[in-house]
Amino acid sequence: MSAGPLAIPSVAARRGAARMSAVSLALWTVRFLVVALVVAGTIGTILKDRYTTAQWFEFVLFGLTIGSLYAQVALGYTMVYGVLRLINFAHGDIMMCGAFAGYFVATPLENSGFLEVHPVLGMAAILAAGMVVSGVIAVLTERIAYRPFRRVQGFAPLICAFGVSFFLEQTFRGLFGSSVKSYPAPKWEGVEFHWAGLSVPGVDLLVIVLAVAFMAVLYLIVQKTRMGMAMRAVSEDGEAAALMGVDVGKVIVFTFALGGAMAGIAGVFYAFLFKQVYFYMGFTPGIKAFGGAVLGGIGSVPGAMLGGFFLGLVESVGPSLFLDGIGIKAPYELRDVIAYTLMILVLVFRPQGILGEHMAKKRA
Amino acid sequence: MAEASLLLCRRLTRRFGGIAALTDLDLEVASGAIHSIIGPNGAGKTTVFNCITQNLSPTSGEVWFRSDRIDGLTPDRVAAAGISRTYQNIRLFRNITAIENLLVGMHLHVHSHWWGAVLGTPHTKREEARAHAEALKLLHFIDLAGRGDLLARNLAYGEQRRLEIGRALATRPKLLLLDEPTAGMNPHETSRMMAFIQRVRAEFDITILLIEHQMRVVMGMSDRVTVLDHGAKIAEGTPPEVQGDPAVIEAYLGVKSAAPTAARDHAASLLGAAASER
Amino acid sequence: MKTLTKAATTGLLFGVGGVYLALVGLLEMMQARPIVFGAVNLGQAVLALLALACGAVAARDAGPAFARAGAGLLGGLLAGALMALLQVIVATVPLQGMFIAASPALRNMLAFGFAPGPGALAMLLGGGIGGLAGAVLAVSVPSLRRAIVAGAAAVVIAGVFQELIQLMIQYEGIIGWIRDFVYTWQGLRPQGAVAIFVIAGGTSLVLSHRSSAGHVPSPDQRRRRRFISAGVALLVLVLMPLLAGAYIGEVLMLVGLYILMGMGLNLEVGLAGLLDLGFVAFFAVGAYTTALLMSGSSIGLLHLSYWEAMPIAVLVSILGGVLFGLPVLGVRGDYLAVATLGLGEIVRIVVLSDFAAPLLGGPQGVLDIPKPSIGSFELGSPVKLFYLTLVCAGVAAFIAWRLENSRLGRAWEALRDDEDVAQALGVNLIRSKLLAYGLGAAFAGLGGSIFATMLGSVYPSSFQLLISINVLALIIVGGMGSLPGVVLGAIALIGLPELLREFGEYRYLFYGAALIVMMRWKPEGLWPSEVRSRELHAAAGEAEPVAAMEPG
Amino acid sequence: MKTKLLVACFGLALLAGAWWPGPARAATSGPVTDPLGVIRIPKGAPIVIGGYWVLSGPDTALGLDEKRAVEVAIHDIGGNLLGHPIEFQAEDDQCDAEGGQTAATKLASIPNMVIVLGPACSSAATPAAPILWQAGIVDIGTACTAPSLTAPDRKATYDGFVRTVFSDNDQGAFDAHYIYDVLKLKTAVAVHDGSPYAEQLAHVFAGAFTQLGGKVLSIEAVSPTEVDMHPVLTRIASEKPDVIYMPIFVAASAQILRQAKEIPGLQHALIYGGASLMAPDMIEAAGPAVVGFHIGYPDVSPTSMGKTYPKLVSEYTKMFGEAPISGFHANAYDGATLAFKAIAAVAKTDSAGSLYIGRKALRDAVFATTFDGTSGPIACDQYGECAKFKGAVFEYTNADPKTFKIGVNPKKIWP
Repeated sequence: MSAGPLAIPSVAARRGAARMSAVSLALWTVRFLVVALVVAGTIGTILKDRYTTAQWFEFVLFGLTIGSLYAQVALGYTMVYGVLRLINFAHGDIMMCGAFAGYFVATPLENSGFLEVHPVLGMAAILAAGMVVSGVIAVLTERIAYRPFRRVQGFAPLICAFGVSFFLEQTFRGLFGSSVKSYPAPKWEGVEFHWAGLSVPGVDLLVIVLAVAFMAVLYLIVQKTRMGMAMRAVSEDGEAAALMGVDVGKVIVFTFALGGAMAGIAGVFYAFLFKQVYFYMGFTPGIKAFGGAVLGGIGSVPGAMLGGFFLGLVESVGPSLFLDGIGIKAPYELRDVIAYTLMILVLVFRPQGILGEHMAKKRA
Repeated sequence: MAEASLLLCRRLTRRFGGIAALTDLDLEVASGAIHSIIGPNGAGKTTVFNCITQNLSPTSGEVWFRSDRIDGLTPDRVAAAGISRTYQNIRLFRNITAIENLLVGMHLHVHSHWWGAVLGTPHTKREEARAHAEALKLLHFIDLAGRGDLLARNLAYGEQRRLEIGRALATRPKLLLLDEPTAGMNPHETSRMMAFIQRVRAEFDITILLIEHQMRVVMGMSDRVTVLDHGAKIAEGTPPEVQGDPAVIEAYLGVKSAAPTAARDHAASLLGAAASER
Repeated sequence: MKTLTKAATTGLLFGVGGVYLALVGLLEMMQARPIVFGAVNLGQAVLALLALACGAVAARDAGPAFARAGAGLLGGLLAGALMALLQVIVATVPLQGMFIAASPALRNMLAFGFAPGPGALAMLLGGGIGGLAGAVLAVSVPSLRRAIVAGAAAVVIAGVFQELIQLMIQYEGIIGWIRDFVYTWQGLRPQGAVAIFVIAGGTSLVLSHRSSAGHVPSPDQRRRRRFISAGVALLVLVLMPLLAGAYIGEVLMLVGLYILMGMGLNLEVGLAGLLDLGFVAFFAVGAYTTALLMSGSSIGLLHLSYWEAMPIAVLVSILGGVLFGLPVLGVRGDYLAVATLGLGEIVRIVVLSDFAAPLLGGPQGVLDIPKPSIGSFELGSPVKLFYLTLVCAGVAAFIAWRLENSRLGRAWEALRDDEDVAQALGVNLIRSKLLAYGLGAAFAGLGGSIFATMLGSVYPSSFQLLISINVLALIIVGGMGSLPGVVLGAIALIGLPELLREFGEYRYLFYGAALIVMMRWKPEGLWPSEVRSRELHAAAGEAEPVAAMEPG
Repeated sequence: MKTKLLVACFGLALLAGAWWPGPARAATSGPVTDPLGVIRIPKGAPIVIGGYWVLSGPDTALGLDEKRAVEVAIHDIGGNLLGHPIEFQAEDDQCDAEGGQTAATKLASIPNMVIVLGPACSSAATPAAPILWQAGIVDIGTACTAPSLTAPDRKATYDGFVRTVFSDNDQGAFDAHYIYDVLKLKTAVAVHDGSPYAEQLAHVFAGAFTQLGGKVLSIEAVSPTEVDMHPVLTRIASEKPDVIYMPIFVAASAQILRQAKEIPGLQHALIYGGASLMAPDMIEAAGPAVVGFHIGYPDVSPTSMGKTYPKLVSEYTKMFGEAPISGFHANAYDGATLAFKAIAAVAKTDSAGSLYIGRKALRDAVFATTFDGTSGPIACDQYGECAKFKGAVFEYTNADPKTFKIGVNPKKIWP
């Protein structure tokens, strides 16, 4: 396994081996394969000419819609990672909590007809419920499960986050049952817009626009308010910020509340789009949103938004664009594979993401 | 290349983003010497270490060790070539015992395969016994006999420093890089550490490259001193030579070379002996 | 005043805990499992336990005995009040549309069968009495307290696992007579419960008297005692399926499989510090390789026998582990966890997909996998396969133990603590990490291989992310890096839930809670790995002069 | 030294364990001789009957419905058989292979287990049936429809397995026939969700539809928890099918129904689902989009079911406070009836009042018994297929979950 120091092979051979080790060869093979696959698939699809322009437009639109939700959830990951260097694995489940809260407000509102008559007020109430419940649960989670680990290195916080994720999911299953609950569908959301032969469902448009608006508000909070600035300072260097008189504990609570509220909004939108609420709904979107956060550069707020949108887009367009072209049957079955692959590629090849600085090493 | 020099850095440069931590450094360490690197905070001293051991790959420049070029190798190959180091903020394997830390250091010199360990072959057993005996000797040498079964994190500060040096020695290096071995020590402990370092050189017959802040240590035991400032070498020579160098005084006091003699004298005395007050 | 506040807070907290248990549906489910047939069920026992614990905690450091009793009473009353309130609300407000567990059955249980009003009063009183009793118990003589707790625990175990115990004592004669005295077919008899309580409590009393007269055991003695008890536990494990039959064999077989996987993941996580959440992929590789090599169905490849297929499966798993590890070599810490999670999911989805179906069978899986046989002796039943698993787990444990104490094991531990430093000391990161992935995968692949032949069929749905989580949870609960911890964790997290099947839906609730609780209060696990003493183990000879140690 | 001793003990015990003789099969007991063993039930002791279905998780309704039907069957014969009380012990198989194996092992280890009913899922039945048969116990499947379980080339280890439910082959052929011959629709896309049931049925349908002359444009797959169906539907729309055939489960099919309305080019395609979508949950989950949705299902209208079906439904409703919650209760009821009839046919009582049942004899009796069941005539062929598929097509007509009633909403539209 190891040679004594005197038995070193010739310099040239060693240098060659170091520069082009088996590992980097393997990694280059991976890169090459992925690029080849994407290019071949794209060319194949273009040659097949199976989809119309309108259909491509739809792939993009639906991708952006789900991407806007990933982006909102990704924000929570990114902010928490920034201040605590912790992957809050339960964040997807916090989104689920918001969706449930929204459901228990939306259903009576719809049944009483209020939501039909006053869409704006009704939506505001539903969103508020989602925000508050998710925010409160996020803060409680921090208090109970994460605070004791603030100074702990290693796996403990991440494993605890796993525990929280299970606990939240199973608690909601126990409380509200494992059946899929159906979100109300007020009549006004069935509107469709038509333009130049393309049709846009009103809900999708509403979700994208509102999501972007809420994210803009969050961006302003982070950039302009005292608390937001304190948060960025803690992200940058927690100890220095503490020395400058920033109350780190308060900042962390604020971060969780903000991220939780954002996830709550995402949960309500998610439920409005897909009309389903159940206890396990947050897990997969949560992981994907984390992928989005990594993609954009974890720790960076604009990065998370960008990454979320990008992930949604690739997931929606990818199977048709890349996989269809190389003749894979039932490509949408492999949709999650595309999302996970993208996430792993970023983690392996560019852990700092599109916009982020290199944070991956700070914790390790 | 001179026959006597063990390590040679040529035009070594390292940039972080746009900032140069190290610019065109030429460094030559003579075989058997104690060679110190000094300089104000942020002068790029630890970066030199990282670029030698390849924890950081240099942006440009070359590093030669004995007759081999070692930049571009992975750190474990650098260790195999015969360079070992300690860290400014002690980096022991905290969750294993002291003696196991030493055994990890012997990794390169225990010749056994994992399947040999699984099967319990006589060869493996022999190797383990040999490594064990060697570790015990080393433990004795670093004055930790009887404390070997304590977890590294439970050792006292000075013991941790010595254990880290012991671990580095366990790799049987030709060149030992010590990054501020006396940091955080009182004068008494510092003296003991100095004696210990001398003993290391004598007993193991190795070359030592030292980063140090305490001038008493540097001036008291170095054969040669290199002074860095802002990532560049500003002076090099024997301790007395360096002590008198105006550029060095300027770097330490931030005064122009045309400064009054009094200030220069003050600086020289500071560099020379002031540290002994600590 | 402070005592009062503390007692009140404790009471409220326990009350909230009780309300949580009720609304999440656990209490009602526990009610269905009798402890003493016709008298006490598990739900009531848990309520009582809550009240007692509440009283005991409220009374802690409350000063003089009467103050303690008062604190316990107050805490219990408050907890009872919350539960009573819940009962009244469930009775008056139709909550079940929202909380599915808020059923009339639950209300009835919380009211002890009375109408809402008297029921609330009963709960309040019950809480108070329980709290008081808990406080009294907390201040009573330790040996007495221990005896009562031991007796009660014995009764609960004998009652809750009555089905199982009865299966084990299906004999005539004296055992039959004892069985009929203690049990009816449906559960524990009251007379049996009393007998068990007295025997267990009495034993505890006698033991505590003896040990109080004795001495504190030395570390060496303790180690020997541990060693012996581990040996006894192992023997029991070996003999248990013979005495208790196929079902216990089946449960133990599952435990054995998880021990095998736990040993593998322990190499990766516990020793090398590589947090791998895609571990199930190796299990799948082992299972599918075995299945494809052995299956008699149309997608079977070679129709090998098990003894030929198993080594190939293990080799393929190792290869899988190395390929899996290659891309993520440079990914560290939390990022590694997420990357491996993604990899594991990719493997599952691809196995399930239509794209790979011509090779792997897609959702229909691979059927018709024969059982292993030695000569003409077929290892057909779960009990026989359990012995195969046990042997494999034993071999795995041996390998893991030897590795742990080897050069490679030390390199792993170094890598876990500080990757950069380990590398600077000459540890080849790539090689060490790939060995960790490969060897970990070997164990999981072996487990998968046994799994395939045990079921005789392999479906993609068996390789969910939850398997990875189960394995991770068991090594964390058991104690990271500790081999006995793996065994203990597997028994606690896999065996126990399998015996309490009706609580299956709550399994992951317990897991979640267990992970949080363990990380907060006992991060080293139930059976932590021991610090190896090397210096003392060596012949304590004088160290020779160091100068003799020539470098190079 | 001590270690070695321990290891030696361990090894010895292991050897002893592996070669410990299994329970000897008493060939003769009382008045009965049987090659597989005889069950002796003393006077007054219960006849133990086992069952295993999915009783937890998302498919609970499927299994619970069948378990309840067996309880109705036991209730209907007064809880007694040949003067012995019936003790019914049901286990949860979680609808997967491991669960099936564990449940079967547990049932097989219960002393004097006479016969076992269930399961609902083929993936559970595949490992479970051989385990039960190895213990000499007959297993009557009540909703597991995989063709392989009763295929002519099935292994001898499945000799003890019969089922009172039809095979997927029949369902798929029926659906293809209806769509191609009755509706005259020529192109289809089949969608499955990766479950063994749906995947099998999608492929059986595709085969049958192609054979009839139709064209299957593609077989797509989604994941059962997928919510965003837009992209896959857009893809399907590019193929312009007349029919989307999706024998999948409630959550995913509700998404497809809803989102297909938003996809240009799919608004007019017929969406046709499988038997698992006959549930009030379906209406709730799909909302208004459910109207017009077709499903192929066993014909449970009183006119085509056995004469006793209405009685089963009313009894079921009386006992459990709600109408049957899923589709295979009649099959389960028939399975229980088959078991009782077979036991009654072979059991012998001695002078002391003890009951003796030969295991091989019981198996043969199950295969030989024929009767008119609530789901139709029951008569097993030599591979254990005891029921014939009699299908119907239903259409949802109302989006209010409260109106769910099999035969009303969804309404039977064919034949």
